[in-house]
Amino acid sequence: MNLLLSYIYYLFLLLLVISAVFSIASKNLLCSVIFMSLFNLFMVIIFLLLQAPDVAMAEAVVGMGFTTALFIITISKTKEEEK
Amino acid sequence: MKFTLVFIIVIMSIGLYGVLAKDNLIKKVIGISIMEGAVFLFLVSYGYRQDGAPPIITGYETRIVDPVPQALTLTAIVIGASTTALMLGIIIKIFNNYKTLETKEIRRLRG
Amino acid sequence: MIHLPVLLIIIPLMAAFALPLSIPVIRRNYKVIIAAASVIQFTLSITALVMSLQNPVQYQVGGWPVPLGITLMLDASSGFMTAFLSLLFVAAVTYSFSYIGRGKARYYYVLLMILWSSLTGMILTSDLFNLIVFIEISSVAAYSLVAYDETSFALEATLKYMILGTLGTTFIIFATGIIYSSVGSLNITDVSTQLHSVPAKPLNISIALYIAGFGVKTALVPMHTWLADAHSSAPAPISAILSGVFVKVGVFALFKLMYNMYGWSMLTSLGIDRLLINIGAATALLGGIMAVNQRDIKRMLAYSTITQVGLIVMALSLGTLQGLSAGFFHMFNHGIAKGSLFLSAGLMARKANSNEIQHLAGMGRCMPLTFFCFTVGALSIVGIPLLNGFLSKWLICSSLVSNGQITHVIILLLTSIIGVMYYLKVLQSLALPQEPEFNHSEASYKMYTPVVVLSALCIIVGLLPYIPLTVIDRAAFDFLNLNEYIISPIGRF
Amino acid sequence: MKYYCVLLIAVLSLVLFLSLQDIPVAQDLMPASSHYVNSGVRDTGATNLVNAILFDYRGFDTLGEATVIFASAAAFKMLFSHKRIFSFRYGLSPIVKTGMGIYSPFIFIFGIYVIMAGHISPGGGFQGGVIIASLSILLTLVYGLWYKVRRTVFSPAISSNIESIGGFLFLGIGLTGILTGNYFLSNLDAGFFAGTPGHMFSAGSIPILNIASGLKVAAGLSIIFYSIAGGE
Amino acid sequence: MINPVLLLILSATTIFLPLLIRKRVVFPFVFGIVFTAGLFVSKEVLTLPYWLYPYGWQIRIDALSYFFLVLLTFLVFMVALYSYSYIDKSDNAYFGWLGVFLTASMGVIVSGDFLNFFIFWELVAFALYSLIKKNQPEVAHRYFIIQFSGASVLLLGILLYYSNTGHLLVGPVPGNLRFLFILGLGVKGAIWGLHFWLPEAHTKAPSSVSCLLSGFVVKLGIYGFIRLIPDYNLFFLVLGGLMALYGVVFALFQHDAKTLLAYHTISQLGYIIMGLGSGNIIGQTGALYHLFNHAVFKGLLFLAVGAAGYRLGTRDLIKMGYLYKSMPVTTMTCLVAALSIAGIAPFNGYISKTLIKEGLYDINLMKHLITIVNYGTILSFSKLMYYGFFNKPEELKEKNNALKEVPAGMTTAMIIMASVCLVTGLMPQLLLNDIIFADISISFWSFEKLSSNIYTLILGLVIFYIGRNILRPKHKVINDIDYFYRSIVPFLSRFEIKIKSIHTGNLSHYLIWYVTFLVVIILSIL
Repeated sequence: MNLLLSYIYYLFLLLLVISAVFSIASKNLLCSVIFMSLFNLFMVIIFLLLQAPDVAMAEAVVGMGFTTALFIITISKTKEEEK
Repeated sequence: MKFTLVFIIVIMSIGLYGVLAKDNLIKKVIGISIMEGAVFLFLVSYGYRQDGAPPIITGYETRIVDPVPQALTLTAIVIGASTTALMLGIIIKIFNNYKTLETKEIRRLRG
Repeated sequence: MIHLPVLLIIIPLMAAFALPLSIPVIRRNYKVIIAAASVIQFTLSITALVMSLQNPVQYQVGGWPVPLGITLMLDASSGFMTAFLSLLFVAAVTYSFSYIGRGKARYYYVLLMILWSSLTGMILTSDLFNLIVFIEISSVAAYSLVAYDETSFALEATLKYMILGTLGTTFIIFATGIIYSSVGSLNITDVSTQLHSVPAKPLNISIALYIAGFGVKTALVPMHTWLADAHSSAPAPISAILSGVFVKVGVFALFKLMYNMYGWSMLTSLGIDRLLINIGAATALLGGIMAVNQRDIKRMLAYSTITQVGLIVMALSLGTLQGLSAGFFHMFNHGIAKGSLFLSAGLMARKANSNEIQHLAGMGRCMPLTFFCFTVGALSIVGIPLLNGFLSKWLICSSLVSNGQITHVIILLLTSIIGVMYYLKVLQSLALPQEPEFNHSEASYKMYTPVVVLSALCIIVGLLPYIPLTVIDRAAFDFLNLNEYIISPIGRF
Repeated sequence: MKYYCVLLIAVLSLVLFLSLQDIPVAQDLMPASSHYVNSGVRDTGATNLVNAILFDYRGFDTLGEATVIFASAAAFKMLFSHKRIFSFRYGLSPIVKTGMGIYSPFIFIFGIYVIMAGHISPGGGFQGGVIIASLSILLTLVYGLWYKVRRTVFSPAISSNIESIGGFLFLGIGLTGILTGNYFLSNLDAGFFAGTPGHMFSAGSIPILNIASGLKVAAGLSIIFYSIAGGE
Repeated sequence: MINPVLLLILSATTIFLPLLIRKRVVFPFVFGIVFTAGLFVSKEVLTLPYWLYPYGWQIRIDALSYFFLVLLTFLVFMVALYSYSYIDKSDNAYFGWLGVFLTASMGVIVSGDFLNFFIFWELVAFALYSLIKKNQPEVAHRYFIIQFSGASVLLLGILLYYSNTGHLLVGPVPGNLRFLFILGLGVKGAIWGLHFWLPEAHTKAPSSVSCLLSGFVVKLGIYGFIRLIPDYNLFFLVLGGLMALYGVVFALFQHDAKTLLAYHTISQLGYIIMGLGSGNIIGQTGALYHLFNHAVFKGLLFLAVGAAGYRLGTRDLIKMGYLYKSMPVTTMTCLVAALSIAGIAPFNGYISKTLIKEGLYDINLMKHLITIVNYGTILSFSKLMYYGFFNKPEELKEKNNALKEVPAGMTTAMIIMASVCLVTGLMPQLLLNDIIFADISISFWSFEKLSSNIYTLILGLVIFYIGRNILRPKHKVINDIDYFYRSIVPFLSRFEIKIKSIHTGNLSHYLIWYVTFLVVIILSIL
């Protein structure tokens, strides 16, 4: 990939790390789940940059759609706040 | 490309920290899925080849990235999704029994 | 019959897929399907054992040559493991027919069949990622079967097992990624041919990750914590399967990688064999110590399983043919003995509806046959002579001594002394004079037939060890020389 | 305790970094992958190599993967058998329902397309299956759980039937290979219609396996979602 | 001549008798048949290849095995006869376990390879465990654990022997392994320091089982010594002297009859081991002879005390007395046994002790020690007879006079054994020539020997009469060496509780252990 794309790549890797940190650190579980789906979004973009469209598609539908929905329902059935 | 390993390991250690240090079960599950994401990133990024095309043959490519890690990652993603789903289901049932999600309070089995 | 390896995997899958169909015929008599599938699978696995003793069968799924496709390898070792697996599974299925209540039974059997096929796959496959897939299937099935009772204990045990296991599987996937990205192939034999030409450090990391990942499945020492919880709170046939074969299949897969992918010489140069044998000794000792003074009988049995797994790991990590055959023999003996123990303990606990040993006191008087089977299993595990456990312990000891591991022999003897302590205590409390509130009778013949068969096997193998020993020696030989059998026509394309 | 964890993870990551940086960043493909790339289309007839690997070279993994979803769906059916519906029973406002009614066919069609075109373009059984499953999630969220309880395509009983049918389709394709004298999951050797690579009807059994795994994934994931959302 | 395999099969049939036959009268006769078969067994070496198939079983019957075989079958026959009345009618399984004991001990004696030797060695302990378990589960549990530990040490020795020599044939072991073998055999043979299980087991077990224990099982250890460690003389001398003195001293101050007998078992074992250690043929023949005698008279003593306890309900010397009128047979047989264990002239103890003394002729220290021990023996047995049978405390008068003699089976067994004491004492050549196969010519009946014997007896009785109030049985706990072993237990239990307490059940802790393990492995590899 050329220089610009590689800059974008590193930028998204940085965003990936940041979203991971937030999804672990935030006290509110719902927030952390949202950050996790953000994490998956950046992962999708990185997969696209790495020329892996299939994986990107699967990650998009599974990570951002299905898993997030399950997490949200689980949290709605249990407590939102983390002690 | 060569700094990717740093990011991968950083992400993995973040997830591992979530698994180890957080007492909340959902946090643990999130940490596990973040670790899995790091592993997927490892697989795909080491399957990447410098200026290669996606592994969909149109006849005009010069270089093509390695398709095998992508297949493995695809499989692993779906497997991880179903495992995560099962974990969440068990967590819901645990919450109905124990009325808590803190591991330090879920310890009727010990010794 | 060259399709035997794949048939062994997909026949239970067919039964599992057939059960959820909402066709009235299937809905009404699903037990018939399960029984038919079990019988077919059992006969097929015996056939596989006989075939693999003559010459190993290599099956390329899809007909693709070695590095491209997935290889299923049916040599004597995997044939032996498959037959052993099927034996215990048939016993467990027969037992479950009357043990498991009607309500959720269909999905219980679905998961049991999936567990069966995935364990067979773990044994047969010689492809790294396929191994991971089968590990995941078996883990998912095992998690949900442990949680079958939906009591709070069962759920807690499932949760702990699940999170530990998922972490372990993540490590295994990571290790496989390392292997692939540095070698570029997934077939065990193909990898082992190219390992010498790749940098060493990532390989060491992958070894450590594999040990840590499989350590969860096989309950090596710091990861043994899930096992007691899971085995003590699962339904009895599931406990029998989990500690009879599940753990041992994990050991089998781990050592398959160690011997056939990395090669034992590399491991000795890295000191992995010392590490593994010490881990095994620690596992055996810790399991023994934890098993003393347990109130829950199934928990005690689970800790004794940890002990025996430690012994098996000690024997297998010697790297000699003798040690391998001793380890396989102990796998087999402990499998049948512990199966009969768990099943008979389940019968007694079902009658007294409690797992506490003090509530089970006096059950031996009112269920003499079950008590006899329990006694045979217990004595065989502590290694009383003329039962099968004694022979395998003797073999393990002699192989350890011939390698000069005296301290490990002493640890083994120590664990068997501790085993005598707690097993005899349980036997005495079971044989106490009958208390008035116990007027139970024996369970139905459907339930105690498998128990009787397993404990009869204990006695028979103890008195006539010739046939299993010949099979197991051949299995150990094949296990050491697996790579010679796999033809790898990389030059074909 | 937390500090100990941090220390542990720091040591682990340091060691991992120091040893994993020895992995060579390869410039050209490994022999097996280069074989996939060079003659994958000729072997399988699928232009999407990932799909070719998933459903032909390593189709057995895919069977196992579908089995994982099947297993966890069965686990959910076993553990969440007694239902007590207490969350979002009635769904959202009429506006959303109407909008959803407009959107849902397109999502469905898109999922079908992703499944069907898996062998020539990005996508395949899993992605499409998850898309359809997420459609069922959306319908549940919007119309409420009573929508699924009624006998629609997404109702649990029909979903489990669909799942089993998908499984049997997969196994059937595999056994066809055996019956035609080849191996399990043989594709073109077993005489499936090869077609010309890049066309819709090509690549032998790969589209059928896509459909099978799509069915399995869609049904299984919607069962899982329904059990978690509705079950207790 | 009877094939040893036939003998083994015959003795193995006794295991299944209680399953086949209800009538109890049959059992003693079957054991008697085994005894007669054992008398006529043919001395040969043969191998059963199909036993545990790849391993096989070498059966070797030489003079030593034959001697122990006769002893075993005779003793078991007597015990079966005694138990016919002694064991309560509901418990026929007892005879099955007796058969297991018979077969296992026979296997130990006849097997010529270490694998089967060890197998039956453990089975003996298990059979005794099952024999004791009925009444005293705790004692049986402790006994079996101790025996199992000893057998494990023995197993370790056997494995090292195998790796050293490359074969498993039973024979003298190389010197560097002697320590392990002495430990392993000594736990069964109750050598000093490992004898701590013996008083409790002998005391608490049913009297017939104590007869077996003291009469034969401890002898198995001696058998192992003779077979495996033939020449270790100085050690044996010191050990034997120590045991002889120790046993007598502890026996003198017991108030429970069976505990007294148990400590005397240790003392007489000391005699036997001394004889072994004497290193010449006379002493070793005396050791074997004394082994046989000790089996007979100590068994008889246990049976007699058990008979007294059977009627009286207690074996406490404080509560005994007045029995000589009400139970004459028991008293007389017990007197015979006491006289022979004290080594008084016409009885068999005299013969064997004379032989051992002859064997130790050149070591004065040992001779003096034997004399001292002999006085101690006389004292303690006059204490037993006096306070147990002839004493006349007023408070027990009417109670103990009302007792009846014990039933026929028990009296028969006791009378037979008493007559054996007498016969083997009167004509020692019988035993010496036909069972032990030793040709030694000593005149047992010379005047000075007999006179010194009588002198010893009278002096001992006088000393007892003087010091009888010191020796009067009192309730007083005498700590043996097992006190130290018991003091270890709390440490172990605390350790185990500590180990249990770190399994907190908290998932985070488990995960942290897990990752710690991973890091440790990685660091150890790199």
